[in-house]
Amino acid sequence: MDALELLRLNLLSPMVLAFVLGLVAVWVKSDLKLPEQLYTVLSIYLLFAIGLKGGGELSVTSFAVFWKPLLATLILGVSIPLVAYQILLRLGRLSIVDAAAIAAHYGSVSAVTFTAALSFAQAQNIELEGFMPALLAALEVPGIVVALLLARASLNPNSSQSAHSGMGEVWRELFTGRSLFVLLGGLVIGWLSGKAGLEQVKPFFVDPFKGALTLFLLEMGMVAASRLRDFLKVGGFLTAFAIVMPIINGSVGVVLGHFAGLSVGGSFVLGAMAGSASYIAGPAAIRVALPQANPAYYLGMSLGVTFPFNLSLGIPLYYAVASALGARV
Amino acid sequence: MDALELLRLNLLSPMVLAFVLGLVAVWVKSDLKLPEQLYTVLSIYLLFAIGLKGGGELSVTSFAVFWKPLLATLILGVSIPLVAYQILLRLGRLSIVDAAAIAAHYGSVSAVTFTAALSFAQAQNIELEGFMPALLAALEVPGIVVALLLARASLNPNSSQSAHSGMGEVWRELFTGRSLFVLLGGLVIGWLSGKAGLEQVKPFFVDPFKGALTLFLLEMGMVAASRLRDFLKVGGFLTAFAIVMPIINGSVGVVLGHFAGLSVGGSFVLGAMAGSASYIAGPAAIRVALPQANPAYYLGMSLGVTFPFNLSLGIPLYYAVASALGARV
Amino acid sequence: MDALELLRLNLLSPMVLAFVLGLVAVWVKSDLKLPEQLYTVLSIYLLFAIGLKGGGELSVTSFAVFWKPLLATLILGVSIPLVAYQILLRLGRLSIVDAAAIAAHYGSVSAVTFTAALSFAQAQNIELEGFMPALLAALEVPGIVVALLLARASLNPNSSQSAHSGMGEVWRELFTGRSLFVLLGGLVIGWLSGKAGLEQVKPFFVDPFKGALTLFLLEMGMVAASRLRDFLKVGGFLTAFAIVMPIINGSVGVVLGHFAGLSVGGSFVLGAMAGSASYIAGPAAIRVALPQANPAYYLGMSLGVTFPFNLSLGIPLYYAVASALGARV
Amino acid sequence: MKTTPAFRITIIAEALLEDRLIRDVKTCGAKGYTITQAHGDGTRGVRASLWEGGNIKLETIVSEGVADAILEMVANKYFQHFAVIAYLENVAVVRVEKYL
Amino acid sequence: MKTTPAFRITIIAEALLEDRLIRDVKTCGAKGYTITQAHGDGTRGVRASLWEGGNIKLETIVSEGVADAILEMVANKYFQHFAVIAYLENVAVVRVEKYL
Amino acid sequence: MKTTPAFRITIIAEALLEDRLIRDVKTCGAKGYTITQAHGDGTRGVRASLWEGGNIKLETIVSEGVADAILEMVANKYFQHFAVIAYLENVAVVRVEKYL
Ligand SMILES: Nc1ncnc2c1ncn2[C@@H]1O[C@H](COP(=O)(O)O)[C@@H](O)[C@H]1O
Ligand SMILES: Nc1ncnc2c1ncn2[C@@H]1O[C@H](COP(=O)(O)O)[C@@H](O)[C@H]1O
Ligand SMILES: Nc1ncnc2c1ncn2[C@@H]1O[C@H](COP(=O)(O)O)[C@@H](O)[C@H]1O
Ligand code: NA
Ligand code: NA
Ligand code: NA
Repeated sequence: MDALELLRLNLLSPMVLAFVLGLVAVWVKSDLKLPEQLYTVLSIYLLFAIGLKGGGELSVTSFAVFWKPLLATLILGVSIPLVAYQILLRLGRLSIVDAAAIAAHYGSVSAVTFTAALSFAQAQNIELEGFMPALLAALEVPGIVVALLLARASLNPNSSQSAHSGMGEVWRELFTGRSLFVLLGGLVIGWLSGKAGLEQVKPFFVDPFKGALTLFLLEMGMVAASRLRDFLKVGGFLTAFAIVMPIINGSVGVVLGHFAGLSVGGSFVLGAMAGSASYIAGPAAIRVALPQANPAYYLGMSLGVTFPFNLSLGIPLYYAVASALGARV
Repeated sequence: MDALELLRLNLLSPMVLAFVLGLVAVWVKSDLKLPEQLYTVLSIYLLFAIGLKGGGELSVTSFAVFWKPLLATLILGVSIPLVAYQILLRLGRLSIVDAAAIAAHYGSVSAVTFTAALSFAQAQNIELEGFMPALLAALEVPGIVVALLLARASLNPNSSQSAHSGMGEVWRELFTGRSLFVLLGGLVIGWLSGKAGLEQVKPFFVDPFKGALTLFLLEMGMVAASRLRDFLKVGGFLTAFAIVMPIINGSVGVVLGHFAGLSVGGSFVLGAMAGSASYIAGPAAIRVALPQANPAYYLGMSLGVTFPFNLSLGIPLYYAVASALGARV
Repeated sequence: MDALELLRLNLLSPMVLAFVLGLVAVWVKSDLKLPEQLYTVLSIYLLFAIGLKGGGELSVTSFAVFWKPLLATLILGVSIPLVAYQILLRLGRLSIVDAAAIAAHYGSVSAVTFTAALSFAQAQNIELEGFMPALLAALEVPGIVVALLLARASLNPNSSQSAHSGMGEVWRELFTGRSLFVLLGGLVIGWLSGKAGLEQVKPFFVDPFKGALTLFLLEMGMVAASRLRDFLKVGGFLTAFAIVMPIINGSVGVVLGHFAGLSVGGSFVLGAMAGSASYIAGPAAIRVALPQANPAYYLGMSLGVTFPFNLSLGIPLYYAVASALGARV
Repeated sequence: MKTTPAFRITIIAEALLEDRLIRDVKTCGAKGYTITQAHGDGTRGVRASLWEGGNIKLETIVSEGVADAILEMVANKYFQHFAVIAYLENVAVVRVEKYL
Repeated sequence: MKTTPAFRITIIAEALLEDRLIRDVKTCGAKGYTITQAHGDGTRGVRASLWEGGNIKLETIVSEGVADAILEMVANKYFQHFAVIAYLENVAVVRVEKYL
Repeated sequence: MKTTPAFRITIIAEALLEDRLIRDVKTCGAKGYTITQAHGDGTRGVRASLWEGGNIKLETIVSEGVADAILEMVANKYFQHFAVIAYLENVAVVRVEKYL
């Protein structure tokens, strides 16, 4: 199957189309509004379901297979924000806090992009490692912490800006934040109850998963459209960053995954994770730790630009890179 | 299977019984309350699911098969409100605005009645055309527009009444109204992603559909009961209208469907659509365009009388008509 | 399979682990919050689904098989609150209203404990009677009524305390209370529409049931944790009561079930029901009829202690009793 | 625009009491009311509203006499055993005849 | 802390009117608004809010002139055909420049 | 019925701040609070509340001194970086001892 065909298949999947429908709903000013509670419930459902499945797989995975990909993931989590921060500061001439805030988002990961990549793989019958959700959990926090440490190191410790919350509070916030908590909780439950336990809840957490994701993407489309509107006041450099950085990060992710021994499918999904930007854990932590950073930047970029880019073009692209790399070997 | 047996089967389906349970809940003053958000989510889910399935079918339907039923549907959508308006004005002696408001509701269509008809067909193994949801979308708007034009033509353009909103705003309202928007969106997505796309989301949007409908009907029963209470102050003529008009419209719908080349099942469902009265798009548009019309009339009739009538007796009746007609040929 | 293995299997089921995750969420102060509406929707879903399935089974059960277990259930419902009330009054030295309030909760039943027992049975391939949900409905009300009559008999009728609501209002409240209403409604609908009707809604009400229960238990864990915190101020005797009383009631339930002709599985589930304490119908009725009773006692005990005990240790224990008894015969 | 002084009573109570409070407030003479869902904390703490969920905030705009009757009623019937607070504010309404 | 007197207008209306009311209130000069979901009952009763669900309560803090303009607007456009009430209160705000 | 004058502080803020605001308000001396979900718009616009969803409206009835302390605290800690407004009203409470 050539790249264009993959692109077409991706763009015409119900999930991507539902996202577009959400965008359209905002553009034509439809009075369609999904209850906020649905958004919360679907987020938790998706994260918990991802965790459960990944945990079930982890229970049959030996650490010997797992440690190299885990290490690759952690390297991505630490290095991406370092690079992004420098680019934003030097090329983009942003303030320290805005550079750190954005770097945190690109260093962390988007669970929905991850999920969309999984769905893509499944629809194209691409095999991949079952333990990927554990890598998702591992990639969520480091990037945010590194970016915050960068900001902290550069800010005058006596300024009123740094007074807002200690690093301790931030750590607590990150680990008890609902997104990581539910994902980790699902992983542990899946791991403890094993495949037999998972079997019992399959018709709720596994079979309808893609449909629930479709509904969630409809809602995300509506959110992304309004974020994009805020963001469009911002302009050139950051828009370019929000598209080019994911391509770089994603490709590096694919390559690292490949050398860590992941299959073509596994490298592809690691690439999609690396290329994605957080919009759940990221904003929650940054709003607290760096309240002076402008949310229009980090939310507009991660949700308004990078997410739609990854969902539509990024995913087939990362797969193309992964399969090219896989074929070479 | 004779008519009485069909009636019995329909009345004892979980969906109809759930509706009755909702009525009972209000009558015995149970403190059962389903959250409003559930109502919203289920509405959207049902409409989107109907659309998806219909769109999937449309993608394999040629326009040659489709245009005649579509034309029949549009004829129904234009003629029903014309007739209903005259009856309400002359026989019922209603005011212009109330007559137009009610005519709009009967000219439009109830997606839940449509869905209940589909479920009935499925339970009795009645075959029908897969593109019916596209006809549902086509029937939603014309009746409302025709009735509003009637009111506009009759009202003194200088009176304060007509000042409320221009026809342009009404058109926008109708096409971006959530009910049509979600249904059309589902149709387009189903059509673009085709049967393969649909397959991916089947365990969420197709398999649990009837169960979700059952829950929704429980809630509708509770709403209908309170609407009925409002309405009962209104009296004889309108109650008769709310039962007789559906029978006429439904029968005409079956006949038109038959001559447009629909199968027995297809004519039956078109009849159920024609016989139904809107309670989503209709009230939303009328409340805006004709705020001076009394909601107790149009909501009481469509939701308190016609919907329960169709759900219980109308559906088997329309089917009886359709199969009698089919047998004659 | 020996008792310890059963305990292990129960503790490592996704449902029990989800409950624990909910507890942990509160203990680590995670900002995880499930919307209140989800709690309401899941409660209604679970009760209605239990009812539907039970009703379908009842439709193929003859009264000859059913009356003895029903009688055993009613005996449990009447005798448990009588005994509990005396113990609480004499040994516990509680006030009349507090003793009666707690007795009402232990005399009634927890639908979620019932459901967890069913899931346990299903996971261990334990056969049981399909009509158990009807017994669940039968056990809900009597215990509460008996306890209220006890309080009424002992309280000075001229005191301001008894003025709050007549017994008539309490009866109405009990039968129209949402929990019993939905369960009975489901039973009747399942019974009327039979197994064929049930088949239509199976992918919504049957297949995903355990998964929905898992999500619900996550939320219950969070509620139980906060209840437990309130309760811990209360102390020794009541904590002991909240663990010992269920063991006694549960064992008596198993024995009665056995002599009423229930299978090992059926006696086990009846035991779990007898051993459980209400936290839906109970609190709603008591708060109205005995507002002067302290909710920290009855909610803390039933939800903070007895429910977690039953979910983790009680269920395997009652099953061990039931199978020991079954083996002896 | 011409406005008339009136009184707004706010009652915050456990949600379980909703139907009861509506009935009682109407009995005292209120012509209408508005309810929003709320949650909160006070000095009583524990209540039985698990399944009912949180608190409700009932607001009703009334005349002085009705306001007084409602406060009396709430104090007598609810203060002792339930988690309830009530307070009074001055408002200026249009169409005062709707509230009297 | 230094506070400045200002006015709070509250409009309770059928939820269907939300977008329209926001637009109209801004046109009258309001700089911001806050909306909560509500339900309730009054003297009109029936409305068309089945699918829209209940009422909304819109609150906006404004200067005296804007307050008056809003009450006029609501009275003219909405009182006749819709289930709507509106009233006015005195509040004391910090950062008064946000509201003027 | 006997009522006593008291003060009601209302804080409308992005929902993310809920736990923090509760803690801070209690630290200032509030004995209780009530929160409702809200949404709205003002002069700041963008905030980070996607996943948290909308605004909260926190109301607390307090004495004059506590009211002042709360306004000071909100102004110092939140006004600069967050979407927050706060204002003060006079109310008349029953059982004043609950609020002091
Ligand atoms: N000082 C206060 N300010 C605002 N709301 C309060 C206050 N005290 C109590 N409440 C509300 O009233 C409810 C019942 O209060 P209580 O009976 O004190 O527990 C609480 O859950 C709060 O929602
Ligand atoms: N006296 C009142 N006090 C508080 N809210 C009221 C009052 N009257 C009406 N309302 C609210 O305003 C809405 C519309 O009122 P109405 O037009 O009288 O039906 C009602 O649904 C209530 O939410
Ligand atoms: N003039 C106003 N009247 C009522 N609510 C307001 C007003 N201005 C702001 N708000 C509320 O306060 C929140 C934050 O305001 P801001 O910081 O101005 O964006 C908004 O989302 C509104 O809910
Ligand atoms: Na990333
Ligand atoms: Na029609
Ligand atoms: Na019991």
